[in-house]
Order: sequence, then structure tokens, then C-alpha cells
Amino acid sequence: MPSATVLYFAGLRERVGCASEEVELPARATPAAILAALSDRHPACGEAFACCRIAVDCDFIVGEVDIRDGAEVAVIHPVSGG
Amino acid sequence: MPSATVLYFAGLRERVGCASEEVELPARATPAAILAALSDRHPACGEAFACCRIAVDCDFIVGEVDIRDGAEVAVIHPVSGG
Amino acid sequence: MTSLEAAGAPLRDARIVAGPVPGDSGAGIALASHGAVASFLGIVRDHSKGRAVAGLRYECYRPMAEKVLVQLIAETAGRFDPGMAAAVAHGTGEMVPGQAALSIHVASAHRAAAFDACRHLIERIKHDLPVWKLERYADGTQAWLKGS
Amino acid sequence: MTSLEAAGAPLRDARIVAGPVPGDSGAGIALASHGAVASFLGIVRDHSKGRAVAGLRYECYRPMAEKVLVQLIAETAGRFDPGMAAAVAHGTGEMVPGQAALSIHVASAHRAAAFDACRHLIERIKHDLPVWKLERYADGTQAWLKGS
Repeated sequence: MPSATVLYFAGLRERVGCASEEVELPARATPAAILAALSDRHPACGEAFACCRIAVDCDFIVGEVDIRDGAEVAVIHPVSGG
Repeated sequence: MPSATVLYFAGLRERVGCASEEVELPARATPAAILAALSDRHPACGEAFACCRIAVDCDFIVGEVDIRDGAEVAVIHPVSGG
Repeated sequence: MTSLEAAGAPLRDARIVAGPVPGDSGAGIALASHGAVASFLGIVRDHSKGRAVAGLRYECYRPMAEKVLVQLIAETAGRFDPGMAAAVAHGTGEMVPGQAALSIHVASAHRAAAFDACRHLIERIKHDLPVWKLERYADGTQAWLKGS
Repeated sequence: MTSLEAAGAPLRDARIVAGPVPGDSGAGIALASHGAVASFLGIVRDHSKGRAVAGLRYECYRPMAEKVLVQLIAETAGRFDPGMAAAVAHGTGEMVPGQAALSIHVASAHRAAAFDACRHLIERIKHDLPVWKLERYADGTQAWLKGS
């Protein structure tokens, strides 16, 4: 399985306890599958992950996506800019 | 009858041929009555007056208004600001 | 004392200026309770109904125009947000394409009221402000606009 | 050659800046064919849900935020006016009430498209831009906002 760099930000970063971590993910996955894998690593954050979106290499993912080795996978919890 | 200063602007000023003139008007009048009096003075402008509004002392008039001696009566043809 | 009074009454600024209107961001009109500033600039275009425009002249019935701007701001505040701040300026005289003839800034607590008020002000200004535009065309002719 | 090409392609400027966004009128983004500039400033308020706010910190996933802004401008132009110009900036880091965190300028031939595009951009930015707000309250506590 490819190893991706998973990023967390702001309140979610504080809740997970790190800004980034290396995680082995399936070579092809949906956002739901990625979030399920991350919930397994961080069981206390499962509820927080439920409302998150996934971006791979800076693009929001809506369906299945290829995860290459070294991909940047960002967990985007509800934003509050503007 | 009170004597008012009647003002014309822009294209209407050019059409009437003056920027202002002293005109005797009824002491109480509607915009339609004022415009009818001005059309009598400037028969060639009757059609142009038809789409004009009247302001007395810088307020648009919608019903009857008192015209005092020395009042400033502006003939406001369709505006094009902005 | 409300927070509005604590911060001072909201600015209501209406002015007719000689030449084009000065450009600024409008941020300066916001009170501490205002989270949104919506703005509009009306810019002189280089074309009008397919004709190349070299310049414009705005003629204004100034005392009435200033009074109307004040009234339109008050009407707009009453309708969208009594606590809003507003600054409106309309230029007069000669202008060339690219210059700004009208600027409107509205500050409000939230963006919906700021936008709605700004847009309402433009529509009312286009209808009621006693200002008339003479277009000067690139071919040397000129004409007063028939309303807008 | 269209007049758009003659005047150069419309500006599409998207940037994430350190600190508050700089204030300007937006007049500079208008092409000669643009008669309207609609703008929005998001200002840091001194209150949030009834609590006094002393300051904010915006955290940003910068490479994605810049990419998202470019995409949102392109999406907005496609929907409202392919010839529109736009400049969008979002601030990051510490800010205090009265400072501007977001500025949007849209220039278009006519005001309806400029306003609609500007408003659409804000709504999309509020939904998609990877930026998060930490509110620092006057009582010394702080909290990340839960969406907006």
C-alpha cells in the first residue's frame, strides 16, 4: 500500500494531536474509505472526521482517487474563512 | 400668482434654450399643471416635458404643492447618472 | 448605552464632487460591529451602444443631488439595516474612460444586508439622482443620454 | 480581434497574504470595457455570538487555498461573465477587530454580473477555502470556529 502524508489543520490538528503523519492507504480509495482508515488510527476523532472532506494534492475528492506513494492527503474539516 | 424660478438641465436645457426663467405659476399646483403651464410657454417641448418630474425647492413633488414667490421649480427629465 | 452608541453613530456620507470620485476601499466607514463592507464603483466605459466613447460630461443639479443622496441613504438604512454606515459620492464634469463616476460603500454587521443595501442604492441613484450624462464619441460627435 | 483582446486579458488575481489584506478600491482591475466594479471586504468584528472578541488568528492550508481561489474565480467567470476581471485576497495569521481578512473585487461590463459574481465568490469561499478561524475573546479564552 502507498504511504501518504496526511495533514490536519486548526481545531482538528489539536484534536488529533499532530499536524501531519505518514499513513499507508489503499492505492485507490474514496474519501469515506480514507476517513475510515484514519478513524481506526484515531478512534476518539471518529465523530470529528464524519463531517470532513478529503483533498489529495490540493484537490477536493468526490469519488474514487488514486493514492500515489508520497501523496499529500489533507483532511478538511468545516472551514471558517471570510 | 407667485413667480417661481424654473430650472432646466442638460439636454432639456438645450432644447428649451435657457437654464432658468422666471415663470408665474398657480399658488397651488400639481406637477401635471406645472408642466402644462411650461408647455404653453414652450410648445415645441411639450413632448419632452411629458416624461419629466417636478422638484420644488429640491424635493420631488408627487401631489399638489404650494408654490411660494421665489420658489425654485426644477424640471427633471429622465436622469442618467451612475 | 447600546454598542452602536458606544462606537459612535454610523457614518452617513453623501457628496457630489468635481471630476471623478476618489478611490478608496471603504474599510474606513466600518464600525467595530460591522463585519462586511459591500462596494460599487461605476466606471466610464470606452464604448456605449456600440459607439467608441472618448469621454463624458456629467451635469448635476447639485443642491438637489446632495439632498437626494442623503434621503436615499436614509431610505436604504430604514429598509435593510438601521445600523449600517454608508458613503456615496458622485462625480461631475469631464471624465475619460477608466475613471470612476460613482462610488458606494455600505458597511453592515453581515454581508447580506451590506450587499442588498449597496445594490438598492445604485438602482435608486440611477432613477432619482438629478445627474445627466453627455457622451462624447471618438468621431467628434456628442449626445445626452436618454435616461439609463 | 475583439475589444477584450485589444485591451488585454482580464486580470485574475488570487492570493493568500500574511496578516490582514491591503485595502484598495479595486478600480485598477477594470478593463476599458468594464463599467462596474463590485467589491466585498470581510472585516474582523469586535463581537461574535454575543462574546467580546479581542482578536483572531486565521490558519490556512496555503497551497490548496491558492489553488481553490483560482478555481473559484474561473468557475464564477464561467457562470456570470467570461470577460470579468477579479482580484481576491485572504489574510492569514493574527488580526484585530477593524482589520480586513478578505477582499474581493469583480469588474464586469455591467453591474448585475459584477454583483452576482462577487456575491457568488464569497459564498463559495466560505464553503471551500481551506482557512480556519481561531477567535480570541476579551476574557482571555479562545476557540476555533465550527464552520461558518
